[in-house]
Amino acid sequence: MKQSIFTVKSNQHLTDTVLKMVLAGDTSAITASGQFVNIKLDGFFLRRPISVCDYNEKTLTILYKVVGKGTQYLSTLAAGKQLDILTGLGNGYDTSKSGMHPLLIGGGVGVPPMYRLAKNLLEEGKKPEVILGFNTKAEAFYIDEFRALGVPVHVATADGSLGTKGFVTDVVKTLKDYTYFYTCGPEPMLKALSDVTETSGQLSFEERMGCGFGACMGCSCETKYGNKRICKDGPVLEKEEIKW
Amino acid sequence: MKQSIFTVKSNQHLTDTVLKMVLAGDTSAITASGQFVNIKLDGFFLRRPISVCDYNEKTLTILYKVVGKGTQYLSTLAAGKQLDILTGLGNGYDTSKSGMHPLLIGGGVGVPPMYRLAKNLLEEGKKPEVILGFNTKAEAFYIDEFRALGVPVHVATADGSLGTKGFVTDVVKTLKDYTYFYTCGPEPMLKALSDVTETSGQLSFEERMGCGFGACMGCSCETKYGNKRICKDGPVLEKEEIKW
Amino acid sequence: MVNTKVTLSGITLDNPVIPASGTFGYGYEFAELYDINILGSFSFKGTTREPRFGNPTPRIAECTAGLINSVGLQNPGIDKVISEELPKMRKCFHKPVIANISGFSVDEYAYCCERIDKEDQVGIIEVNVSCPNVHHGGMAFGTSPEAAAEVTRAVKAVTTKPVYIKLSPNVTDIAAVAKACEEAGADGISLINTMMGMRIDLKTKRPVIANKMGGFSGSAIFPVAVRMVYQVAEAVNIPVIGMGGVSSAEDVIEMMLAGATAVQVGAANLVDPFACKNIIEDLPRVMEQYGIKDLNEIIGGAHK
Amino acid sequence: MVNTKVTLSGITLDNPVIPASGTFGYGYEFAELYDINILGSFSFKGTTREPRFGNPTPRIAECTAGLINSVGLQNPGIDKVISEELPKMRKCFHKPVIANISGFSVDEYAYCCERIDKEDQVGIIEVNVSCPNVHHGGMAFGTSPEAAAEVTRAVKAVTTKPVYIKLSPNVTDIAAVAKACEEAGADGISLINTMMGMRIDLKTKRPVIANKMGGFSGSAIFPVAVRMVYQVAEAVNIPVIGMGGVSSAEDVIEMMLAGATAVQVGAANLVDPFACKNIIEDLPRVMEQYGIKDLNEIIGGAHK
Ligand SMILES: Cc1cc2nc3c(=O)[nH]c(=O)nc-3n(C[C@H](O)[C@H](O)[C@H](O)COP(=O)(O)OP(=O)(O)OC[C@H]3O[C@@H](n4cnc5c(N)ncnc54)[C@H](O)[C@@H]3O)c2cc1C
Ligand SMILES: Cc1cc2nc3c(=O)[nH]c(=O)nc-3n(C[C@H](O)[C@H](O)[C@H](O)COP(=O)(O)OP(=O)(O)OC[C@H]3O[C@@H](n4cnc5c(N)ncnc54)[C@H](O)[C@@H]3O)c2cc1C
Ligand SMILES: Cc1cc2nc3c(=O)[nH]c(=O)nc-3n(C[C@H](O)[C@H](O)[C@H](O)COP(=O)(O)O)c2cc1C
Ligand SMILES: Cc1cc2nc3c(=O)[nH]c(=O)nc-3n(C[C@H](O)[C@H](O)[C@H](O)COP(=O)(O)O)c2cc1C
Ligand code: FES
Ligand code: FES
Repeated sequence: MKQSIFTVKSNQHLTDTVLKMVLAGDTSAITASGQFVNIKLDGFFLRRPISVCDYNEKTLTILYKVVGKGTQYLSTLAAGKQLDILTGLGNGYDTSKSGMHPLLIGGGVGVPPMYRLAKNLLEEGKKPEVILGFNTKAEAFYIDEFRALGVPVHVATADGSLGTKGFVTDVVKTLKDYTYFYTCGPEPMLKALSDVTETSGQLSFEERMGCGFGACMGCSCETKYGNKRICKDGPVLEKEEIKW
Repeated sequence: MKQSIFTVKSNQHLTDTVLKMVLAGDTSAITASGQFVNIKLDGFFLRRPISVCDYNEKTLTILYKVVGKGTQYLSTLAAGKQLDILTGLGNGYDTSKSGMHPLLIGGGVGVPPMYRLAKNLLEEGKKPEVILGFNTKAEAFYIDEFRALGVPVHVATADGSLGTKGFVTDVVKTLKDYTYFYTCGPEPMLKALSDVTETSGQLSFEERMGCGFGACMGCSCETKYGNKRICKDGPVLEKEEIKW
Repeated sequence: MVNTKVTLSGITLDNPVIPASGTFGYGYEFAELYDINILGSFSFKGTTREPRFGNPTPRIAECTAGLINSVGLQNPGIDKVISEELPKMRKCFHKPVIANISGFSVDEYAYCCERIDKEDQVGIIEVNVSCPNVHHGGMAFGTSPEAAAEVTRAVKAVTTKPVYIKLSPNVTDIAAVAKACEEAGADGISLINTMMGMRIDLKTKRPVIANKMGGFSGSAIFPVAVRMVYQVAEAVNIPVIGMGGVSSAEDVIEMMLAGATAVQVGAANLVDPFACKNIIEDLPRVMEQYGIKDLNEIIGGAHK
Repeated sequence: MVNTKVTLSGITLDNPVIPASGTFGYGYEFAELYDINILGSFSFKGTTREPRFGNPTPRIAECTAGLINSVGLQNPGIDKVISEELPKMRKCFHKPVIANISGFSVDEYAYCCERIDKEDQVGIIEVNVSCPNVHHGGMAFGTSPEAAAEVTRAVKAVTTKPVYIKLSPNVTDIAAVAKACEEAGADGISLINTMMGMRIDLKTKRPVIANKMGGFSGSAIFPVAVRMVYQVAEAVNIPVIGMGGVSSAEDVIEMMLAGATAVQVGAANLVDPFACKNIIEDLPRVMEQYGIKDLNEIIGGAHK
C-alpha cells in the first residue's frame, strides 16, 4: 500500500453514467490486476474504493459509475485536479492458476478489472476469452477496448439490445473448453457463475469499507477457511472457499 | 441583506498577516459604511464576518487579518475563486450626526471600515480627521490610502516604531475641535475612547456570530436601551447607550 | 405531481419543513428574503415567563459540521410575545405557528402554555424540556422520564391545543422519556434538541463559550438524531417531529423514513438563510428521484 | 525543545498519541507504512473470551464528518490474541501496549483481564464497558454506574496492571459513571466510545447498517467528547484518556486542556493511515505556536 497524490489527466463519459478517469501518479504499489485504489474526495469522510482498470509506471486508469454523491462529485473533476489516493489495495487476481484458456467475466462496474487481467494473461502467453454483461446497449462500455486486445469478446445484455439476450451465465453455458474463470460484478451474478461454471475460479467481491487496508474489520466475510477482510484478504476469493 | 456569489479579483498581503481582497459581485445591498459581509468558506460551518472597507457598484474591498483557520484559508484564495457572501449586514455608521469635523479612529483590524466612512463624510462636505493605531510599524497598513483621500492622518504605534508612541487615545487627547467620533477596534480601545472623548460618537463592536443577520441571538449585548444584536442592531452602537 | 402534505394532530401542513425554534427568530429576517408562507409552519424562539437576556457572550463556538450555542433562551417574555410578536408575525406568516415554550419550573411551563393556548395563531405548543429544573438540582426536565411526564401533565391540564414535548438527546434512554410523555398525554414528540458540547480556545486556553458548555447542533449530529427519531417512533404511537442536522431534502426524507411526520431545520438556517426555501423547492425532485409519490407513504418506512 | 512525554499510572509515554481500539487492528498494516514505535502506545482491537465474527455486513455507513460502524467486536478470542497476536505485535511495537477487553458478562470481563494481566507486553488494560450485558436485558454495562462499577471491581480483583474503564457516551450523566468506576478502584478512565447512530439508505429505504444502528465516531463527535472529558476530569482524581473525533495536533491539545493526560485517535486512522504519524510530527510545532513548553502543564488547563 502507498498513499500518494495523483493528478487527473482526463475524465470522460463512456456512457450516461460510467466515466473513464486517467490519473498520473506513483503506481509502484500496484502489483496485480483485481486490486483497487481508495480515493479521498473533498467533503466526504470515507474514501471511495475503485478497481484498477489499467496502469503503467506513470498512469492509472479507472472506470466508475455515478451511483451516489461521491461518484457524482468525482464525475465533475477536471484535468489538473489532485487527488489523495491509497494504491495497491487488496490481493488481486492470481494468474498462475488460469490454465491456458481462462474465461474473464465482467458484469456492469465489474468489467474494469477484467481489462488489466486480460492484458496480464495475454502477456503470459495465455488465451483468455471475455464475457461482458450489461443491462442494455446504452449502458455497455469498453467492448472495443477488449476487442482491441485481440481476445474473443462475448456480450450479453439483459434486454437483448446488444449481443446475447440474457445474462453472462447464458453465454458461459455455451462455452466448453475453458480452464478456469475470473469474475467481478454484482453478487447475484457471482453466485450464479459459481453454480454454472465447471472449473475453479476467482470471484471479486464488494463491501462497504471503513479503511480499505485491513485495519477496521468493517468489510469482513466468513469463508470456509475462516474470516476474511474483503479489502485485504480479498476482494478476490476462490470459488471453493466462498460460503454463499 | 442579499446572498450572492462574488468572484475574487485580487488578494494581496498588505503586511505579514493583513491582506486586501477585492471581490466582484452585486453590492446593491450595502447601504452604509460600517456594515459588514458574512463569507462562506469551503469546509467551515460558520460564515466569517468582515467589515466593508470600500465598495462601488461592482466591487467590494475587504481588509482582513489572518488570525485562525478561516482567515488562513481566505488568504490562500486566488483570483477567479467564487465565494458565497451575505452583504448589507448591520446598521453601519450614521454620518448625519458627525458635525463638520469628526474624528475617525481605527485600531488594527478596526481600520478598514474607517476608509469608506472617510470617503462618505468627504462627499458630504465634511472634514474628517483620521487616527490609526497599530502595534508596530510592521503591522501598519492603509496609511497611504487614507492620506490619498486628502484627510489629516495621525498614526500611533504601541512601540513607537511609527508616528506617536502609544495608543490612539494619546493622539485623541491632543486634539481639540472635533465635533464627533467614529471608531472600530479592539474592545479595550473602544472603552478607553469612550472615556477620553469629549463628544458623542459611534463605536463598532465585534462578537462571535451564529448567523450574522439577526436570527439566532448569538451576538446579543445589553445596552441602556435594551438588548441589541451586534449583527443586526449593531455592530455600531452610540457611546451613550453602551453599558461597559 | 407528488404530494408533500402531511398532518400533525389534525393540522395539515403544505410540506413537512419547519424552521426549528431559536434559529428563525420570529421569522422577520427571513420574510425580508422570501415569502415564508411556503413553509410547512415555523417554531418561534423559545418563550419563558419573564423576559430573559440569556447567557453572557461569547455564546457561539464553531465546530466541524456544526456549532455550539449557549444563547440561554433570550426572549422578551410571554407577555410581550403575545402582545407584540404574535401580531407582527401574523403579518408575514398566515399559517398556524408552533409556539416553543420553556420554563425553569413546572409552574412556569404551565403558566406560559395556558397563556399561549388562547392565541388563534398558535397551531401547536412545543414544550422544550431541555431546560434545567431550578427547583431540583438543575438537571434538565428532559433527562428524567418522571420530570418530563410531570411537565406534560401540567401543560395538558391547562391547554386545548396539541402539545408536543421537545426532548433532549443528552439521555441514556430517549424512548423511555418519550413513552413517559405519551402516557402523560402528549400529542406528539419533537426531537432532538441540541447535544451538550464544548470547545476550548487554544490561544486563551479557556472554553470558547462564556458559559463553558452549550448546545451542539448542525449536520454533525444528524446520525444521532436519525437514531433517536427511529427509537422514539418505535416506542410511541403519537406523531414525531424529527430534527437535528437536517440540511437537505434528502435529509428530510431520511428523517421521515426513520419515523418523523414533519421535520425541523435548525442550524442550517443560520449559515444559509435560504436553507428551508431550497429544501422545499428540492423536495419534489428528490421525491421523484427515489420513487416517492406521497410523503405520507414513507413515514417510518425504515421500520418495516 | 518542547516536552511531549506524559505519564499514565506510572507508564511514561513519549507522546500522548495512542491509536484507539478497533481502528488500528494489531498495528501490522500501519507498521508496513511507518515505524509505529513513534506512537505513545496503542490500544489493540477489543478482545473477548470467545472468537467472534461480529455483526453481519454492511457494518459501515458514511456520515458527515464521521462514520458509523457495527463491527461487533470481531476478534480471534483471548487465547489466540495471547498465543498469536501478542508475539506478532511484539515484533513491530516495542513499547507497552494497551489491551482493550470486552465482555458480555462480568465473568467474561474478569476472565479475559485475568488472562491478559500475565502478559508483559501489556502496559494498561482498557475495559470497554459499552457492550450489552446479556444477563440483564442487554443494556450496556456503561449506561449504569452500578454495572460499570461491578465490572471494575471484578476486573480489579484479578489484575495487577493499571485498569482504565472505557466509557460509553450514550448516557445522561457521564460523570456519575466515571465516579462509580473510580470508587470501584479504576486506575483511569478512557472516553468516549462511539455514539449510537443510524443512517437510512434512500434507495432501499432500509437502514444502511445490517444491524440497523451502530457506533458513530469521527470529527463530528469531537465537541461532545471534549465536553465529556471535561466533565469527567472534573469529577475524578484518576487520569483520563480522551478520545472522540481527534484528527490533528490541535485536537490533541484541546483534549488535554479539557483534562486528558493522553489522547486516542480512532476514525482518523481509517481515512488517513498516516494520521497518528502526522499528529505526532505536528505536535511540537503546534505546541510552540500556542506557547506550550511541556504538555504536562496544560492537562486540565481549561478548568482553571
Ligand atoms: C473493491 C471494490 C472495487 C470497486 N470498483 C469499482 C469500479 O471499478 N467502478 C465502480 O464504478 N465502482 C466500483 N466499486 C463500487 C464503488 O466503490 C461505489 O460505487 C462507490 O463507493 C459509491 O460511492 P458514492 O459516494 O457515489 O455512493 P454513496 O451511496 O453516496 O456512498 C455512500 C457510502 O457507501 C459506500 N458504497 C456505496 N456503494 C458501494 C459499493 N457498491 N461498494 C462499496 N461501497 C459502497 C461508499 O463508498 C460510501 O462510503 C468498487 C467497490 C469495491 C468495494
Ligand atoms: C462585525 C465584524 C466585522 C469584522 N471585520 C473584520 C475586518 O474587517 N477585518 C478583519 O480582519 N477581521 C474582522 N472581524 C473579525 C473576523 O470576523 C475574525 O477575525 C474571523 O472571523 C476569524 O476567523 P478565523 O477562522 O480565522 O479564526 P478562528 O478563531 O479559527 O475562528 C473560529 C470562530 O470564531 C469566530 N471568530 C474568531 N475571532 C472573531 C472575532 N474577532 N470576531 C467575531 N468572530 C470571531 C470565527 O468567525 C469562527 O466562527 C470582524 C468581526 C465582526 C464581528
Ligand atoms: C442558536 C440556537 C438557538 C436555539 N434555541 C432554541 C430554543 O429557544 N428552544 C428550543 O426548543 N430549541 C432551541 N434550539 C434547538 C433547535 O431548535 C434544534 O432542536 C437543534 O438545534 C437541532 O437541530 P439542528 O441540528 O438543525 O440545529 C436552538 C438551536 C440553536 C442553534
Ligand atoms: C471501526 C471501529 C471499531 C472499533 N472497535 C472498538 C473496540 O473494539 N473496542 C473499543 O473499546 N472501541 C472500539 N471503537 C471505538 C474507538 O476506539 C473510539 O473510542 C471511538 O471511535 C471514538 O474515537 P474516534 O472518533 O476518534 O473514532 C471502534 C471504533 C471504530 C470506528
Ligand atoms: S475496510 Fe477496514 S478492514 Fe476492510
Ligand atoms: S449572530 Fe445571529 S443574531 Fe446576531
